[in-house]
Amino acid sequence: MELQIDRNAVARCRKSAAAIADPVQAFIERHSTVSVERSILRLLGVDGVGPGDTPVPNMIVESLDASELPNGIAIPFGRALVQTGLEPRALGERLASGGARLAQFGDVPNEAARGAIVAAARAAFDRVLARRAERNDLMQQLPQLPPPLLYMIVASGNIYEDRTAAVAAAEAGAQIIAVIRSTGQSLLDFVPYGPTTEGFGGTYATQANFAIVREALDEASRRLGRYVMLTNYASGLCMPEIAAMAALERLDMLLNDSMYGILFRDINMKRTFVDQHFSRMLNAASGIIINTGEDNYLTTADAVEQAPAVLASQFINEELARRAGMPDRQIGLGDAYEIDPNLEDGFLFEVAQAQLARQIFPDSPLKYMPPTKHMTGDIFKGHLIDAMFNLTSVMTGQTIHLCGILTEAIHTPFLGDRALSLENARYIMRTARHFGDDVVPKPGGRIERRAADVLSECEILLERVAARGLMQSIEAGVFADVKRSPEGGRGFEGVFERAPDYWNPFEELLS
Amino acid sequence: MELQIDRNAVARCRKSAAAIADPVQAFIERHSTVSVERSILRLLGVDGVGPGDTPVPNMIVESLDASELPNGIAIPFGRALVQTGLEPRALGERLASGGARLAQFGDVPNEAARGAIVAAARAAFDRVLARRAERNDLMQQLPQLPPPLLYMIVASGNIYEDRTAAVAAAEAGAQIIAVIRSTGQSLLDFVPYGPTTEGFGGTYATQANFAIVREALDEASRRLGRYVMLTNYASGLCMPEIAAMAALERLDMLLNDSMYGILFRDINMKRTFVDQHFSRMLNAASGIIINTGEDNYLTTADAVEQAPAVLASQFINEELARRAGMPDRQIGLGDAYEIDPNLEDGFLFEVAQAQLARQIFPDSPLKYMPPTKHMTGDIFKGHLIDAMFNLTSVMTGQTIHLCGILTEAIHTPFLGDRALSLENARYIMRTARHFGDDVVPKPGGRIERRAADVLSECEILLERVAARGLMQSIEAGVFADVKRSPEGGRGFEGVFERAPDYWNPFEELLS
Amino acid sequence: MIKPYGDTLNDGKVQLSFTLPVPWSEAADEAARQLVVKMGFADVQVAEGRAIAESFSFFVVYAATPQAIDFESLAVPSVKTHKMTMEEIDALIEERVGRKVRVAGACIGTDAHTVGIDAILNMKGYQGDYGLERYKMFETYNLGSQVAVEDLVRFTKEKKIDALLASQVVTQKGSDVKNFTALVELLEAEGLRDSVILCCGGPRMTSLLATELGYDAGFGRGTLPSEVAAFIATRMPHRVG
Amino acid sequence: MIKPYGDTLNDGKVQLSFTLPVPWSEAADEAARQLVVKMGFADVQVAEGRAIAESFSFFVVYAATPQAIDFESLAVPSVKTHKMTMEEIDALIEERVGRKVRVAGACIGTDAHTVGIDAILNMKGYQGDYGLERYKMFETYNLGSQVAVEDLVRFTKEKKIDALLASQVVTQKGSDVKNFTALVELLEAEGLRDSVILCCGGPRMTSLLATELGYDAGFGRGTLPSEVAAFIATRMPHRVG
Ligand code: B12
Ligand code: B12
Ligand SMILES: Cc1ncc(COP(=O)(O)O)c(C=O)c1O
Ligand SMILES: Cc1ncc(COP(=O)(O)O)c(C=O)c1O
Repeated sequence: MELQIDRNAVARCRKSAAAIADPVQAFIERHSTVSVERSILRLLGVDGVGPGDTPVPNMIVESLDASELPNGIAIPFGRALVQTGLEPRALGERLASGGARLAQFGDVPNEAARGAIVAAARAAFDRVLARRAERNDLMQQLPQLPPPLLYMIVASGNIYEDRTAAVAAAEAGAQIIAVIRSTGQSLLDFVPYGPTTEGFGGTYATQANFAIVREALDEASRRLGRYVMLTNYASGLCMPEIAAMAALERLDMLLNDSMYGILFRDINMKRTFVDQHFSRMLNAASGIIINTGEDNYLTTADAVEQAPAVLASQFINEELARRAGMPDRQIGLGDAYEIDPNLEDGFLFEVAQAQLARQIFPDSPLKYMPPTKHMTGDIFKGHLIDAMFNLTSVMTGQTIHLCGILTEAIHTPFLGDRALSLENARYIMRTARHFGDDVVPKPGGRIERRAADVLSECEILLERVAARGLMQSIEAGVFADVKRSPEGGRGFEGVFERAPDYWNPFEELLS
Repeated sequence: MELQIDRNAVARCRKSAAAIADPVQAFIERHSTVSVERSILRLLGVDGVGPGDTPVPNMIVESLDASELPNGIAIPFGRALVQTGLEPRALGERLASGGARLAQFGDVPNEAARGAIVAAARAAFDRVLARRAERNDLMQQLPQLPPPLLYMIVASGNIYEDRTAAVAAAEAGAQIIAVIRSTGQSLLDFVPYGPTTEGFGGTYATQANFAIVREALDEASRRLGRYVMLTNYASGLCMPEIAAMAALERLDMLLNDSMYGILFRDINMKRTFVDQHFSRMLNAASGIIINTGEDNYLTTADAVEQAPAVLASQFINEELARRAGMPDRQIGLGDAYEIDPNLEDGFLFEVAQAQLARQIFPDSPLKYMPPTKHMTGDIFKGHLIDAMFNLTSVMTGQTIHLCGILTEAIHTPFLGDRALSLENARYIMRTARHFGDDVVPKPGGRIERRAADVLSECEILLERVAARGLMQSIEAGVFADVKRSPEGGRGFEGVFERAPDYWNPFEELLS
Repeated sequence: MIKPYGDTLNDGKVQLSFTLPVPWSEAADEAARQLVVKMGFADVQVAEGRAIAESFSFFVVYAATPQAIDFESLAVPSVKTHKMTMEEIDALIEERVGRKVRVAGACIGTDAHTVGIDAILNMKGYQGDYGLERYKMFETYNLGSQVAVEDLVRFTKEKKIDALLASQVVTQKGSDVKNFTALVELLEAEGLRDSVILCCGGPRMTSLLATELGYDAGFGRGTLPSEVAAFIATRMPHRVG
Repeated sequence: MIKPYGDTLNDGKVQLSFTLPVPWSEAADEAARQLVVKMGFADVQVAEGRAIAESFSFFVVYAATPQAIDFESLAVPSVKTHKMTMEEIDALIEERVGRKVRVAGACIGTDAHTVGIDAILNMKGYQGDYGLERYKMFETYNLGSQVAVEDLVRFTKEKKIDALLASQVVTQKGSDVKNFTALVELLEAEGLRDSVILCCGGPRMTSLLATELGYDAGFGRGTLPSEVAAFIATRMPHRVG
C-alpha cells in the first residue's frame, strides 16, 4: 500500500505541533509534582510500605514541609543518606518506621547531600541501563516474530491467575502481554505494594506483580525461543513512579499518555503533563516503548468524525515525546479500528486512516487498537469485526497489534477467548501476509480521498489548537468531545512550582 | 480490481474448448437416454406414481420394447393420445394402472401421433414460457438486492422443516434458497414423488417439494419486497426430468453439471453428457440459471494445484452450455474458496483466481462456493475463513454467492447457523462494498503472477484435453484426481443410439 | 413449552464451548464429552477439541438439552411497554405533573463508563433518539463518572431530585450489584427512597434484576432515551398526586 | 476433579448459543435465561439475544456449570498409544506375521465421502504421513465409495482380508451407526467377525463409540495413516499366532 499524501501538509502539521508543545514544555520545566519526587526516591531504591500500607516514598515526600517541597526531595533525602550512612532503601524504612525524620538532618551541607545522591543516582541509572542491556541480549538470542506484534491482555485481578493466563497466551502466539490494571488505580496517588490478588477489571500495577509476570514470561520466552514482551500502564497519577518500576523490572512497553488521563480519568492536566515528561525521560533511557492513547477518543466520540483529532493528537504526542528525549522507534502512537461496522465502506475508511498514520510516522511502532465500542454480546459478529481489524493491520504494516477479543462487550477475557483471538490474528495475517504489498489504492479513489480529507482537517485543527493553546483547547472539548479545565481534575494539589534551587538528580543523567 | 490478463491466451482457450466440445456434441446428437424420454413425458404432463411408488414416466418408458426405444417415446405415446383421446396425464395414469399398454396403439398413423404430440408439446412449452414470464414480472416488481446474491442452503430432510428454514433464511437476508437433495438421490434412476419428510443430509427433489417451497418463498418475497430465488439439483441420473420439473415449478436456478456426476457420483459419462444437453436446452428456455460444479474439484484435490483444471472445466462447461442454447447470463460457472487456510498468502491466490474468472467470463453469473474442505469443528475459525471468502467475493464481483457456514464440518446447518452465516456475508460485504473498485493489483505482483500462471497452465491443459478427447482425459484423471471410464459408472444401460426416425418434439421447440 | 431449535422443532440443540485446564489428548476430548453429559445433555458431540496452551484445551460441543420452558406463562416485567414520542412525553408531564421533572444521572462507584448514561441524558441521545436534556419538561443533571454513592445521595437531597438514574457498566466480581445495593440502602437510610423514581442501567441489567435490587426499573443494552423518559413520565403523576 | 476454566481455576464458565422458536422480545431473553438455569447452570448471563427471523431468536449465553469431572480416573481406550514409523511397522509385520497383511477399505452405505478413507489408504497419505499402499507389508484394496455392506463382506471372504476399514462421514440421523452396525452384524452372521481386525473411522468417531459398536478400534478426525497401520500391525500377531 502506498498512498499519495501531501508531504507539505505533513510538514506544516509538525510545525503546528511544535508550536503547541512550546508553552506546555515551558510550563513543565518550571514545575514538579509529588509523583516525580516519589519516583526519584524509588529510583534511588526506596521501596516498601509503612503503616496503613502507605508506600514509603509517599510517606517521605509527604513528610516534607510545604516550604521545602519546591526544592525537591533529593537534597533533603541526600542529607539523611550522608548523616545515617544507610543505603536508600534502609533509610526509607527507617524514615517510614518513625525511626528518623528528614527534618532532623538539616545540618548536612548541600554539597555532601548532592554528592551522596549523585552516587546513588548513578548506581540507579546503571541498574536501569543493565536491565536495558539484558533486554537487548534476550532479543538478540530470542528474536521476536515479525510485526504486527500480537499484543494480548490479561486482567483477572489476581496476579497468579494473570501469570497463568500470560504464559498460556504466549504459548498460543502472543508476543506482548499486557497486565491490565484494576479499575481506578490511575486515580490513586500512590502505587500499591506487593503481589496482589484482588482487583476489578484488572490487577494492580505493583513492582512485585511486574516481577512475577516478567519472570514467568522470561521462562516462557526461553521455552518458545522468542522474546515475549511485557507491558503495563503508566498513565494516571503515578506516571513517573510506574515508569521507574517498569525500568527496574524490565517491562518493555508502557501505556504512557497524559491526554488519556486528562480526558478519560479527569486527572489534572498540569499535573499529568509534568508527570508525563519525566516518566518519558525514564522510558527513553530504559528502552521502553511508550503507547499513546488516541484510540480512546474513538470509544466515546464518533470514529469517522474524530479521525482528524486522532491524527492531531499523534502529532502532539510525537512532539512531546521527542522533547522528553525519546527516539521515534520508542514512540508507539495509538490508533484504533472503531468505525461503525454498519457503515458502508467503513473498512476502506479504516484502511485509509491506518495507512496514513503508517506513512506519516514511518519509524513509530504504531499501536493499533481493536474494535471495542461496536462489539456486542454477539461474539460471532465480534470475531468478524476483529478479523477485518486484523486484516487492516497486516495490510498497513502496523507494529503493536492489540488483539481484539470476541467477548469484548461481555467480560474481561477468558483464557479460551484469548486463544481464539490469537488464532484469528494469526490466521488472517498469514493468509493475507503480503496483501498490502500487492495492491495499490486507486489514485483518487475512496481510500485516497479519505486519507487526504483526514490530513487536511487535521492540519486545520492543529492550527487552531496552536493558536488557542493546548490546555485551552482541551478545555474547549476539541479531543474526544470531553472538556476539562486546566485547574480541575484530580491531583492538582500535587503540582508545585520549582524553587530556583530545585534539583532532580536524574534529569541530568537522562538528558 | 482489474488484472492484466493475456486476452490472446483466453481466445486460445476458447478455441480448445470448442475442439473439445465437438466430438462430445457429435456423440450427444446421436444418442438419447431413458431420462430424456421420461422428461418428454413429464413435460407433456405425465406425472404420478404407480405400484411400488414407481413414477409413471418410468413405467411408460420401461414398457417400451427394446427395439422401439431408439425411436423415442414421443411417437408411441402420441399414438396412445390419439387413440384414447385422453390428456397426457390421464393417459399416463391409465397406462400405469395397467388399463392400457403402449403396444396396443400400434395402428395409429405416425402423422396423427406426431400431430397430437406437437400440440401437447406446444402447450407444455407455453406453460414453461408462462412461468418464465411470471418470474420476469416478479423480478420487476420485487427487485433483488445487488450481487453477490446470498445463496443459502436448507437440508433438514423434511420438506416442511425446510420450508420453515427457507423462509427464516430469506428473512435473515438470503436471496437464493437451495434445497439440498437427500444423499444418493442423484443415483436414483427416477424422481421420487410427492411431499417428502425423510432424507439424509438433504430432502428429496420432488415436484411437490419444489412447489411447497416455491409457494412459501413467493409469499416471503412479497412480504420482504424482494424476489427470493429457489434452486435445486439436476445433476445425476435424472437431469432432464428435474430440469422439466424445475421449469414447471418456476425454480430459478439448477445445479447442472455432468462432470460433477461423473467424477463425484460415478455416473456414466455418456449417459450424463446426453442428459445434460437436453436438460440445459430446457433450462435455457425456462430462464433458469445453471450452476456448474467445478468447485467440487477442490474438495478432493489440492486447491492450489487444481486451479488450472477448474478454469479449464469452466471453459468446457461454457462451450457445452452455449451449444445447448444457453446465453452467457444463464451460465453460472462454479468456483470455490478452498485453499488451505494455513498457506501463507492463500488469500492472494484466492483473489487472483476469482478475479481471473470474473474477467474471463464477464457475463456469467459466476457461482462462488465457500470453504468446505478446510472447515473443522472449530466454528470460530471457520467463521473467519468464511469471512475472507465473503471479502474475496465482494471484491471480485462474484454473482451467486453460496454462504459459508461455520458448522460446515459438523452438521447440515441449523437455523441459527444460517443466520450467523448471512450476518457474516452482510457485514463483510457492507463494510468492504467498494474495496475491489478502490484497489489495483500491483503490476507483476503476487496476485497478477498467480493469475497469469493459472491461465497459462489452463491453456496447456485444454490443449492436452483437446488432443486426447474429453472422455479419455477424464479416464486419465485430469479432473479432481478422479478417474472414470467411458463405459463405467451408473446409468450406462439407459443410453441408446437414436434410430433414424428418432423424434423428440421439444428439440425443435427449444432450438 | 419451547426448546432450543437446531434444525427441527424441539430438537433441543445447543452449542457449547469451554476450556479445560488439562493438556489436550483423546482423554481430554472424552472428559469434555462426559462433562457435557453430566450437565444433563443428550446426543453430545465434541466437534472440536484442541490444545490452546500447554496445559489448556478448548472444546466446541453440540448437544441436545432435554429442558424446555413454558414460554406462554413466563411473567416478565417490562418497562418498555408503551412507545411514546418526545412530544407525547413532554405533553404528559406538562398535563399531569405541571412542572419540570428533575432528573439526575451518574455512573457510580469507580465506574468511568459514561457513554451509556450520556446516551440517555445528553441532547444528542442514542441511535437517533434524543436524550433527556432535549426534552422541555426535564431538568437534567449529569454528574458524570466515578460518583460516590454518598455524593449522589447528597445531591439528590439538595436538588430535590425526582428521578435518579444510576449506571454501572463494569460488572466483574459483582461490583455493579454491590454499588447499586449501596445506593438503595443509603437512600433508605436517608429516608429518600420513596421520594425518587429510582432507575438503574447498564449492559447487563434486566428488569428482573432491577426489581430484585429494589429499583423501580432497570434498563439494559440498547435502551433508548425515550424509553426511560416514558417510564419516568408515566410514573411521576403517582408520586406527585 | 476439573471444571471448565474461564479466567479462574474452577470457575466453571461455559459459553452457550442456541435458537428459540419465538419472536424476539425481552421475554425471549428471559426465557433463554431461565432455560439455561433449568439446565443446571449458575451465574447465567444472556450476553446477546436478537431476532434472526420473524419467529426465531438467537442467544449467546455465558454461565457457570457446577459439574466437574474426575480427569485422573477417566479410562479412555486409546488406539494411538504407540507412535511408530512406517519402517518400524513394516519390520514388525515382517518379523511377527511373516507375510503381507491384506487390508480392505471402503466408504459404506450411500456415503460417498472417500477423502477420509483415501487419506488412510492412498500412497500419498495425509499431512505428510504416507498411506497404507506405500507400506511394503500391506496389500491394500480400496473399494471406494457407496459400497454396500453385503459387497464388502463378500469381498472380505473372497480375498481373505485381515483388516477391514469402514468409513462413514455422513452422520445425520445416525446413518453412520446404522451402517456400522449392519456391517458387524453381517460379519457375525457370516462367521467372519473373529477373522478380521475390524476398524471404523470418520470425523465423529471415537474409540469409545467404536468399542460400543463392536469394532476393534475407531479412528476420528485428524487420524494419520501410520496410527492405523500401527494398530493393525500390533494386533495381527495375536490373530495369526
Ligand atoms: C468505551 C469503553 C471504555 C472507555 C469508557 C469511556 C467513557 N467515558 O465511558 C474507557 C477506555 C475509559 C474504558 C475503560 C475501562 N474499561 Co471499558 N469499555 C468500553 C467499551 C468498549 C464500550 C462501553 C460503551 O461505551 N458502550 C456503549 C454504551 C452506549 O452502551 P451501554 O454502556 O451498555 O449503555 C446503554 C445501556 O446499557 C443503557 N444504560 C447504561 N447505563 C444506564 C443507566 C441508566 C439509568 C439507564 C436508564 C440506562 C443505562 O443505555 C445505554 C444506551 O442504550 C466496553 C466494551 C463493550 N463493547 O461494551 C468496555 C468494558 C465495559 N470496559 C471494561 C473494563 C474492564 C474497563 C476497565 C476497567 C479496564 C481497565 N482495567 O483499565 C477500564 C476502567 C474504567 C472504569 N474505571 O470504569 C469491561 C467491563 C467488564 C465487565 N463486564 O466487568 C468491558 C466490557 C470490556 C472488557 N471486555 O473487558 N472503557
Ligand atoms: C468433501 C466433501 C464432500 C465431497 C466428497 C468427495 C469425496 N470424494 O469424498 C462431495 C462434494 C461429493 C460431498 C457430497 C455430499 N456431502 Co459432503 N462434505 C465434504 C466435506 C467438505 C469434507 C469431507 C472431507 O473430505 N474431509 C477431509 C477428510 C480427510 O477428513 P475425514 O473424512 O474426517 O477423514 C479423516 C478421519 O475422520 C479418518 N477417517 C475417516 N474415515 C475413516 C475410516 C477408517 C477406517 C479410519 C481408520 C479412519 C477414517 O481419517 C481421515 C484422515 O484423518 C465435509 C465438511 C467438512 N469440512 O468436514 C462435508 C460433509 C461431510 N458433507 C455432508 C453432506 C450432507 C454431503 C451430502 C450428503 C450433501 C448432499 N445432500 O448433497 C453430499 C452427498 C455425499 C454422499 N452421498 O455421501 C455433511 C455431512 C453432515 C453429517 N454430519 O451428516 C458435511 C459435514 C457438510 C455439512 N455440514 O453438511 N461432500
Ligand atoms: C494511554 C492509556 N493509559 C492508560 C490506560 C488505562 O488506564 P486505567 O488504568 O486508568 O484504566 C489506557 C487504557 O485504555 C490508555 O489508553
Ligand atoms: C454441480 C452439482 N450438482 C449436484 C450436486 C449435488 O448432487 P447430489 O445430490 O448428488 O449430492 C452438487 C453438489 O455439490 C453439484 O456441485
